[in-house]
Amino acid sequence: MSFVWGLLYGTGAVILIAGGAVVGVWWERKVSARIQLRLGPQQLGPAGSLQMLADVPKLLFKEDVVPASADRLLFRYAPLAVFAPIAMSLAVIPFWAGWAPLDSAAGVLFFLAVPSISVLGILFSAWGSHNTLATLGGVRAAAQMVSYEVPRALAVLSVVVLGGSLQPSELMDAWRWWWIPVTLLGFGVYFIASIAEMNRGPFDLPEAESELVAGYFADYSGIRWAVFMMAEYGAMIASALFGAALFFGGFMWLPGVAGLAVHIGIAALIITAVMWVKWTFPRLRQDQLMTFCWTVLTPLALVQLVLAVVVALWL
Amino acid sequence: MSAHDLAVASAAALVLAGAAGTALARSATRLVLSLGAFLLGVALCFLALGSPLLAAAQVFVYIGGVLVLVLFALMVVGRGDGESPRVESRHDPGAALVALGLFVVLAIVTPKRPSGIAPPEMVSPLAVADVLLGSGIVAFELAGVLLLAALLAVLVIVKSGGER
Amino acid sequence: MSAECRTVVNVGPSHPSTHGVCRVLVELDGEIVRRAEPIIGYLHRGIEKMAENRSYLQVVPLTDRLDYVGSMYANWAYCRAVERLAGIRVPERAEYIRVIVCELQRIASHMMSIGSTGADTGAFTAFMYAFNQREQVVDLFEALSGSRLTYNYVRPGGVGADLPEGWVERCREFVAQHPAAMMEIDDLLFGNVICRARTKGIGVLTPHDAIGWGASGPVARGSGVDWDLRRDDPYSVYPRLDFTVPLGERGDCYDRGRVRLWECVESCRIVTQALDQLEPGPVQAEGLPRLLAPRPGDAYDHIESARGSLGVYLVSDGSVRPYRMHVRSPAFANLALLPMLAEGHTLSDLVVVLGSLDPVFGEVDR
Amino acid sequence: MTSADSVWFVVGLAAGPVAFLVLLLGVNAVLAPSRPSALKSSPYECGIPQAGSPWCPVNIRFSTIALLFVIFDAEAVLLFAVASKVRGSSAGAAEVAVFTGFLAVGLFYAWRKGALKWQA
Amino acid sequence: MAGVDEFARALEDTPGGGVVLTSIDAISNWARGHSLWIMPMGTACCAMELIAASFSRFDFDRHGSIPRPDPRHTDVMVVAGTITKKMAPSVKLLWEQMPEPKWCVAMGNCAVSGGIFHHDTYSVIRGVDEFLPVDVYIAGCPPRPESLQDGLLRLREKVRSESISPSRRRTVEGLLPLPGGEKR
Amino acid sequence: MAVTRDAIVTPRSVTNDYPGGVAGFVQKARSLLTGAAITARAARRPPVTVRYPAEKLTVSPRWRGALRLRGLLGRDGIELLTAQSPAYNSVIDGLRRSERLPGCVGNCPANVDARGQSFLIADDRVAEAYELVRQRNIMPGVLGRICHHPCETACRRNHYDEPIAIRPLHRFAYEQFQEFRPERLARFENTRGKRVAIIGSGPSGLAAALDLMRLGYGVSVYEKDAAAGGALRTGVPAYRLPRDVLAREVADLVEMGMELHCGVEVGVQIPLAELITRYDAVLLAVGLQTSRILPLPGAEAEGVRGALEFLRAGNGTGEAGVQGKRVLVIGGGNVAVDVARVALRVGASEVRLASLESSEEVPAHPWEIEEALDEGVIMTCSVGPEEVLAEDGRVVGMRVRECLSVFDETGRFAPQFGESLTNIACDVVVFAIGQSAALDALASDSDVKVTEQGRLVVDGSAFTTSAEGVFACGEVVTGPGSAIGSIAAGHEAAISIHRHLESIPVDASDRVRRPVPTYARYAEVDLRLVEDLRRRAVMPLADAEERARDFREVELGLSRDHAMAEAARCLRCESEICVGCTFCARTCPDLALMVERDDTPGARCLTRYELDLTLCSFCGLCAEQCPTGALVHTGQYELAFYSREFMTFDAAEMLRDPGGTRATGADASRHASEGGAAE
Amino acid sequence: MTRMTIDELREHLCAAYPDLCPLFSVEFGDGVLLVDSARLREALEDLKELGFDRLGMVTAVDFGDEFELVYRLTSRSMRVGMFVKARVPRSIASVRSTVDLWPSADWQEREIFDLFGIVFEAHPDLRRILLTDDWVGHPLRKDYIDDSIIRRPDYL
Repeated sequence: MSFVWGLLYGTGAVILIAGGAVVGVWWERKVSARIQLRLGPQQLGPAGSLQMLADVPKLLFKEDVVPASADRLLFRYAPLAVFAPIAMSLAVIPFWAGWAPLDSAAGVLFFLAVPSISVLGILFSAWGSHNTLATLGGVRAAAQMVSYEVPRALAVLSVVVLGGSLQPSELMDAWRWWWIPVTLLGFGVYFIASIAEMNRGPFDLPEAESELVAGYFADYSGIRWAVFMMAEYGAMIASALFGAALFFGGFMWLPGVAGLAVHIGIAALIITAVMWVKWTFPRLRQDQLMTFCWTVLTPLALVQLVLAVVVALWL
Repeated sequence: MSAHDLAVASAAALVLAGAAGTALARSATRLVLSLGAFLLGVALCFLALGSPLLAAAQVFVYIGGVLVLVLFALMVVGRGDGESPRVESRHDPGAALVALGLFVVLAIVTPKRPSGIAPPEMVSPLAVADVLLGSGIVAFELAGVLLLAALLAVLVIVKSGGER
Repeated sequence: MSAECRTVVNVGPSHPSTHGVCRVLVELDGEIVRRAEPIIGYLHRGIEKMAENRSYLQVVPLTDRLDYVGSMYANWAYCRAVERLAGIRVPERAEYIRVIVCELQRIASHMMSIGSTGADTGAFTAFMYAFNQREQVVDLFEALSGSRLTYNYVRPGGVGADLPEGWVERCREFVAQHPAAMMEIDDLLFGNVICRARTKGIGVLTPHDAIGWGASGPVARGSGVDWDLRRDDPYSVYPRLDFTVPLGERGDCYDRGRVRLWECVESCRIVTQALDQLEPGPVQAEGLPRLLAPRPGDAYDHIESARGSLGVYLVSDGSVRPYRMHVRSPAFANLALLPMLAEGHTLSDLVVVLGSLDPVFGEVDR
Repeated sequence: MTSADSVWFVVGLAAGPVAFLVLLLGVNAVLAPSRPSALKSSPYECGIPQAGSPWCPVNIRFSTIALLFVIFDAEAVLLFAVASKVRGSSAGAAEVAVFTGFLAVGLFYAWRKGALKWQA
Repeated sequence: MAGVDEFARALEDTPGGGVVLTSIDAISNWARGHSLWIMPMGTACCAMELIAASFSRFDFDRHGSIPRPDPRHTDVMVVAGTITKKMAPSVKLLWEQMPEPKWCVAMGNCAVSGGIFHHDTYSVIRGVDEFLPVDVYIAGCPPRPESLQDGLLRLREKVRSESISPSRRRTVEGLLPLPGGEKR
Repeated sequence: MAVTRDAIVTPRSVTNDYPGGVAGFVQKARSLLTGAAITARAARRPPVTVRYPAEKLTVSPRWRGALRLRGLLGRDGIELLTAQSPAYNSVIDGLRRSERLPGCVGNCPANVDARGQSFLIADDRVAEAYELVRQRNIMPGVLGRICHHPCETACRRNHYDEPIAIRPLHRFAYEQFQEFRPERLARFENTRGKRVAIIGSGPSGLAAALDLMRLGYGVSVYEKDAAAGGALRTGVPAYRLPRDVLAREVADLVEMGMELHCGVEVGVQIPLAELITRYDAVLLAVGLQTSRILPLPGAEAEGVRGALEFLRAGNGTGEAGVQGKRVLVIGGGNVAVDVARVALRVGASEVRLASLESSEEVPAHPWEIEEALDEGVIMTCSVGPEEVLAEDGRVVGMRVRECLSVFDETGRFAPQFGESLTNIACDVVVFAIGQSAALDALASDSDVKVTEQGRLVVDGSAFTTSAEGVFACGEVVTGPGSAIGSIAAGHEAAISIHRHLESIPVDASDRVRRPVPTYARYAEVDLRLVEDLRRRAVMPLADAEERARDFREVELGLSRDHAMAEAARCLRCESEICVGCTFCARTCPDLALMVERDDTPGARCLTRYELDLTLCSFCGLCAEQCPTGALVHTGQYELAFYSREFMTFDAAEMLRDPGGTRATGADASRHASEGGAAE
Repeated sequence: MTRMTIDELREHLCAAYPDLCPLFSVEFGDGVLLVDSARLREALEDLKELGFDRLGMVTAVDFGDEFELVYRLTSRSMRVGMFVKARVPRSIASVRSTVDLWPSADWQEREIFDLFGIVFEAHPDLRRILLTDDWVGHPLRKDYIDDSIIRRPDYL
């Protein structure tokens, strides 16, 4: 029975991600267009909102090329390994008071742990492509994703310290509005580290268009490539929703559906901010990225942790 | 066979399959893949045995960290001719013998648990924390020191790497 | 162990950051470039050979296609060589118009280069902003010549047509807003901490190397080589115009990019002055036959293009076609610096260095 | 939720996306054209046949990054394990602080040594 | 893979399959036509207009066309600029690396026929249709971004005539671009 | 952004670094916020994207889109314009007031329609051509011989090879016209009942007469000499203008209704005041009668003569009293050359021309000098007259001073003389350095004022004198000039009189613009490359040795074939109809244009006109080169094709008006929905 | 600092290297030193010593039996540019490289080698640069024949 539930939630997560990606890509194209003084998609639907409905079927009807020299097994199924964990991670996000799809006792850790499987997927895809650019991109991606996991985890940890529980629902029950100023620094670290985790600008080195053309998915075409893109958007959605819940209380502000709307609203703002950042800043270099992680972000996360521990003493 | 048993058995099967794959893999990528399956199986085992914290930690540290490290290590030592890195398993019968012996010993030593009893309760992270901060405090702090030592070791490696 | 096997990777010929069809064969040690060898010629179209079979006027459209980011320069350099060869005196108004269009062209060209610094480092939006400025210049040129890119405007003996009505006002409007827009791009790009980190100390060119390798234009000036043909080998009406030549100190990508940025501001000043001094008059030397047949001999003339000193060497045998045309392309000389500048930096820096040299392959390969 | 349930739940959770993707790939396999050729299945490298092997050794720094990560990962996991006890407990807080302190010191030391600088 | 051809043939043999085929065609052609991602094979002058086309002023994103430098992700190769003998193998390789279905637009006269470099030169390929199947030719030197836009809209019309079934593909009549004139 | 341009000052060094420590960190952080603020601000600005079809980027008059032919000679129902057709007249009238004036017409003071002439001759309609020319140039037969043809200097063909022989074609037209003369000459009636007296029958007077007759006035011309023609008769040597030609042209005018009173000197035989009362208007076109003679020492000696007197004597009687004498002509103008050549013909033993200007600057027309030198005239340049050497009151020579330069930097006449002096031996000195009017007798009894210098007081644009109803034109107003200039003045004066009589207000815009290009040639056209077909017809000349002995005509006139071919060379500039000159195809760097034509006279037309769009580089040279303006770039640039075959446009395609572009034109509605008019 | 005139350059050159002086001429306003190919290297070395620190352009012209090599030198200190020309016979088209004097000659000499087939001795890396490595012939030679060339008809 629980398998069926799991399957249901898993499929729901996929649909959420797919729908989110459709809206998100459109939104990103619009946001970037406005920032760049453009119009963005115009033709299909109002303000081009149905543009993705053309893009997705097109990718679906696109030939699926597998390079001859590629490791066919890795190449074919690496997108699954990238996408599935991210979809799974959505299951522990609390959307409702006292409820999360997988309200595990170690839910918060689950959220951090499971997507790290997709690092492996990226490495496999890169290596499996047997392509120099892809390999470079994949290695960059892996190094970056594992590195930024540390400050991200520490930032989340500070909320856990305040909440005293790893269980999402319990954590949310304990959430109070004044945590926002206390964990603001943590949110900053979480925000930046999440951008790096989802390989978006200014940390989009693995797929850096100006250097590696497309990075680890250079040789992927059609729907498999779309899966990578969906994973990217999925990671963005998951991070935004999780961050909105943990650092901004998510649904806690209003009861019921209104709360859910607030939660999604905050997440949408975070996503917009991610896009804003991407379309504003240049890209870091690999060494700067690493140095930034270890010498700025990690210490800041530690500072936040200490702060949270100090505050937690009074609880 | 209860649902619980089935879960454990499935996880164990994954572990065994992964282990076998790791032992028999010819190419490095398959080896890592098998290792991943093995580690995932262990995580599922932990979950099935009622410790989600341990399961998550297993995934976090081993799959997200150690496995990547292994993959990197494979890439670092990759052969210069650009061939797919191959694993030179000699499949020593002696080693197999030792492994088999170990298995037998473990099978004997491990206390038997009768099938059909209720699955264990979920272990709360709070309980783990209690243990770690209670009786396990020394071990906990020792782990911290150990990690510090490891960090310094890494620095040494980095330094020597930098020199080269 | 990593010393013996280096990753060899091709950047280009079809790569978003090679600014055209350049191929750089890169040997990587990890991410670090140990050797970068530019392989050029992917756009070698044999323009020098073609010029030998075309009349002097028919060569002008060919020169448009040399430096397609700044067609006016090649037009002008070629026309100067022809004028020198045939002894043509250009009306003053035409000289002013040439200065105006070429300074606008400098802005347009530098916008491309500055913008692509942004694109190379991943700040695509800055590229868009820069390109919007470029589009305005292109609009002006379009009103002038009828074409957006290959203007065929500067001709032997003058310019193709007089300024259309209202053009001067539009031009003034543009140069009035441009410096402020440049400051915005400066804030967005060269003021940005990430961009500085990406460009400072990258691809350092010493003044000694700059001279020895024949670098010119912003590439040389970024290294502090104070050499600008507009001032040091004055031609046309430049002696009557007041402008500063901005210089860099370090010779890194940052300085090169910022030299370009400030040159745009200076170009605005020059254009304003030239517009003030512009007086009515003919724009074409009269009495030029359609088929010029200069005396036998050779002539060389150069101008300061957006990329450096662009020279055209013409040999005439007295017929209506050039006997030989050679284009001394600044981008060609600048690109030769790439292996030296990129070595030891990472692959990411390679594209920034390449972008900061601002090669245009129509001109490099000819 | 029992432990077994959670196993099946997680498995189901994984099966959902996988099933969805397999469905997509299946549709793709049926509806998308497929005209493989030798050139098409050569790896992309900016329009030139691949110059060198992509599987050359990567920089050793990547391994050290991974090593560092494993250390901090382990630390983070241990911290997660005890984090829930910090709230309102000065002892727990102290334990955590000491534990974090070790690593902060290590990190600071490494930083000062310049080991965190990724020398390009 | 079994591929789409057999699937289409099977559908055609099935009663009522034609309707399904038609609707699949309609969906795919609509989707493909409105999502023409560009592989910018820009080599020379025309590349500048290709860049301009996707930038603020002309913004091809309006039509759903975005440039992607990787051939694997794109549908239309826009060959913009002179193709030299040295460059041609690369263009060919990149074209081959694009997944089906794919289209080729020869933008600018150099790509159409060598244009200004048709005569007298030794190193230029006289038109990419010497080695690529060109779907739309755009005259101009370089064509303005509006011309490219027009070319892509024409390509969209051409895409509409395609079918997943080989027997249903139609050929498009050449169109004279002069407005007010009849098609020829 | 509130940054003004003045606030932005370029630094000498562009390098700048973050400060160290906290300040640097703050600056780094701030740079990120600044960037974010810039993009956020941009997002609030309206997009710069162009929206179709409502908006266009720029409207450039020079857009280089698809090429189009506006018209093609003799093809596809394009009406051939004839001199008689109102269409042609309106075209010409339009041209005369617009910028589309072809160079030849514009540069002609009288705006003679040389283009129309060439067209009609090439079409074998010579009589019409003659009549067309006569509209502005009253005596084509005369001017066809003596005109200094500024039209040819401005001929566009100069840029390609050699100009059209416009003047010889005038003459050719005149000669051919003689056949049709009886049937085509029509008499003008005095429809308005007003009469105008014209004093002087020189070119300007006759021009005014013809115009006034055409306008319906009665015209009486008073000439003091025995025959009409004025300076044409007395000044122009007969070897250039046979007298019978002049007489016949005048006779034509008389036949058309002009009253001619020869041998009547107004002011002597009839007072001017009487004419003023008898006629509604009087036009003074008396020209210049006396030559200036420099007041040098010895200028009173016998043998010092004025050019006009000399010419009058030489032309009139064939005897000027220089038989066997050495003649020195002072001056470098055309009159001086005429004098020199006449002197040769009346038997001077040696004729020397002494000009102030250097040989490059001599104001006389180069071809005149060339012919004179051929005939044996000796030229001495860069000398200024110093003193007439006389012995016993008879001229024995001339002392001249070296002249260093004639004009100063600004181009004003300010001769600089050197030190060296030379004596030139001669028996007769003829001063050809200028002329002046003799008006005292004429104006003495009327309100017409004459200045102390002997000039009329004239409003230069309206040609009115100080007396009501009295007008003046010609050289008496403008000073010495060309015949065609005088004719132009006559036309203007006729308009002025017409306005006066009909009380039409003067409108300055009615005046014809007269662009007079200065012509400095940098490089000669390389004629080696010009095939014979495109060469100018060479005017046959009488043998130099022989012609110098008498007053036979030097130029022999074009043959019919030559004239037809020559007329066909005309490019019909600015007429917007393709004449098949093929210069577009020749100029095209890419060989995108393929042009073939049939050159048979009468059937002359293009047989093929094709534009290969695949080769076109849109450089615009062809349209620029097009002399007629028939080949134009349109703003229609959306040129996408499914097949390369369709990219070649044939003549029919080239002629069709595309009517706008896809983005804005008639076809725009089709893309309106797709173009993204939303937002 | 003002620009040096041609006459000053001539004097300067004559003062430093009297034997080069007779080879100096002025063409279209540029100072030109026409040297024998044997003395080319020596002249260039002297000029470099004299202060010509930049080699702006190297190119060649095909004059039938001979190739003319054209060096464009610039001196920043004297603010003057000049040409050095030398002719080499077509049969032995070879000249000493100047890469060691001015590195900027590197690619330019490769280009001349590529397009004219003139060999530069002691050039560190003399390969084709613009054309493919397997190209046959040197296109900028006047007698270059390539079947793929479509001649533009002589149609002026």
